[in-house]
Amino acid sequence: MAVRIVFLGPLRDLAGVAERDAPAPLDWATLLETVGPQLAEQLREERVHVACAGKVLADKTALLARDGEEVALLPPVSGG
Amino acid sequence: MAVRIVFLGPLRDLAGVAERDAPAPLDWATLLETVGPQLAEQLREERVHVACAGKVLADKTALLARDGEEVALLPPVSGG
Amino acid sequence: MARKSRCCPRSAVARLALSGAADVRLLEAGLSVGEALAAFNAAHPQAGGVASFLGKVRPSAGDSPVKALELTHYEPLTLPGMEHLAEQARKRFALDGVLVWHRIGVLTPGEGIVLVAAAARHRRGALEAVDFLMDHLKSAAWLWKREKRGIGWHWIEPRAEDHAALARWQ
Amino acid sequence: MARKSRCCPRSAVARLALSGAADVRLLEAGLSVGEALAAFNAAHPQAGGVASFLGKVRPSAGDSPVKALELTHYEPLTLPGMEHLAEQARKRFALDGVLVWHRIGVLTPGEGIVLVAAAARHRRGALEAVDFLMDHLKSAAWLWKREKRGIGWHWIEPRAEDHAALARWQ
Repeated sequence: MAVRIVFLGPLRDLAGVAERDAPAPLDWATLLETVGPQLAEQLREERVHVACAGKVLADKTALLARDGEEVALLPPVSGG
Repeated sequence: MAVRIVFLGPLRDLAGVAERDAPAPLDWATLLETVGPQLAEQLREERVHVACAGKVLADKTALLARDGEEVALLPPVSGG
Repeated sequence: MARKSRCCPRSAVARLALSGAADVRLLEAGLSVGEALAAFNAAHPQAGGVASFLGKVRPSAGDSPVKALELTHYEPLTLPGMEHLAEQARKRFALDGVLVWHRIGVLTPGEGIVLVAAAARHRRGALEAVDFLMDHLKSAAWLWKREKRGIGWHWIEPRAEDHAALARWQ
Repeated sequence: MARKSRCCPRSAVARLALSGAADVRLLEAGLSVGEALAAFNAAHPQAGGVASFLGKVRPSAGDSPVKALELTHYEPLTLPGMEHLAEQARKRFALDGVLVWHRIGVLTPGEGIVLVAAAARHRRGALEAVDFLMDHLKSAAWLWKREKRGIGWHWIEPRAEDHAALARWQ
């Protein structure tokens, strides 16, 4: 098994895919490396959040996704 | 013909009728006399308005209703 | 001239073709909020937002159950006053459309008393217009309300907070 | 796991039995404001007032005609977040009931995007709850919106004034 990375909103356009898999475990440094420099730059921005296993991380740099977990990359929202 | 006096809201209860006629012309002093002391006391209160011929009077003491006109006695409102 | 014949309210149910930018009605019979808002919404397809408020007869006032509510109006003033109010709201909040419907007569708990709706480009304007309309209908429209509870009918007067709410707009 | 299968929105039209004090839905198909508000109103007969707001796809953004709007969500977060928001509003404004429906997928101009409604004892609470809910849905719910206009799709981000509106409640 692996970790699934899900790209939301404009990050999906940048990634060119809705989701992709990466080897587990996945930490912050490996995530940045995995998604490439352009997305990594976005992820470092304060207004971009990261969720792991259905929970938004208070500190995204503390990410540690295990086998079978899903990591979602969440750019600024706009509903309503 | 005459002037019709229309009682609204709680003033209708006080008057005991919805409307009554009075001889024309009808001025403020005659109105107070016509409606009796209890209603006159109410009419003198600032929050009670008087309309003549479909217009609310800015100064009710300047009332001068002519033949065929309707005078409405308007207590504080409560809609909504 | 009988009081009744001077009143020309239209039924909320029978006519759902809304009239132009401001649809203002005094209704003697039921006020169907679903149909009214569906029609209002359809009449203003270009608006970004539609806000509404429906005021209903509450089942109790304090500890006393309310058996009925009666609303009296004065034909020469009430509807013209409401039309003027709707026009003020339309201009002040740059509305695409406004709806102001008020029941008159005897109502029972759960029935709608008043429905206002505002269609605007942005939500702030629509919500503020509804607030403005309700504050004015509550204490500045020519309507008199009494409740039947306990041993009889009781006239309702605006509370101090209603007057304060109205003063916000001046 | 396909994205689609994780999503379990219910149709607005098919189920008009509303669920308890808070009815929160993500909808893939049309949002019928008339039916929704009629059902919501009927579900809360004891409330003195029902306020609502319907946000719709505008036909243009600035000078450009809008051809379509797309809303993306993230199943594990979006509906739970909206449910939490509805619960916050219910407690904060002492609501008898609250309705929060949001469309997802592709919408065309004139279609409803979001419908919120609040039933409360007094009108102030109901109107404020609607304001609160809209401010939060606009810039604090897990939804992403893009518009098709001119030569392609454009992502929408909350404006500074949306963030300012949200800050009012903190």
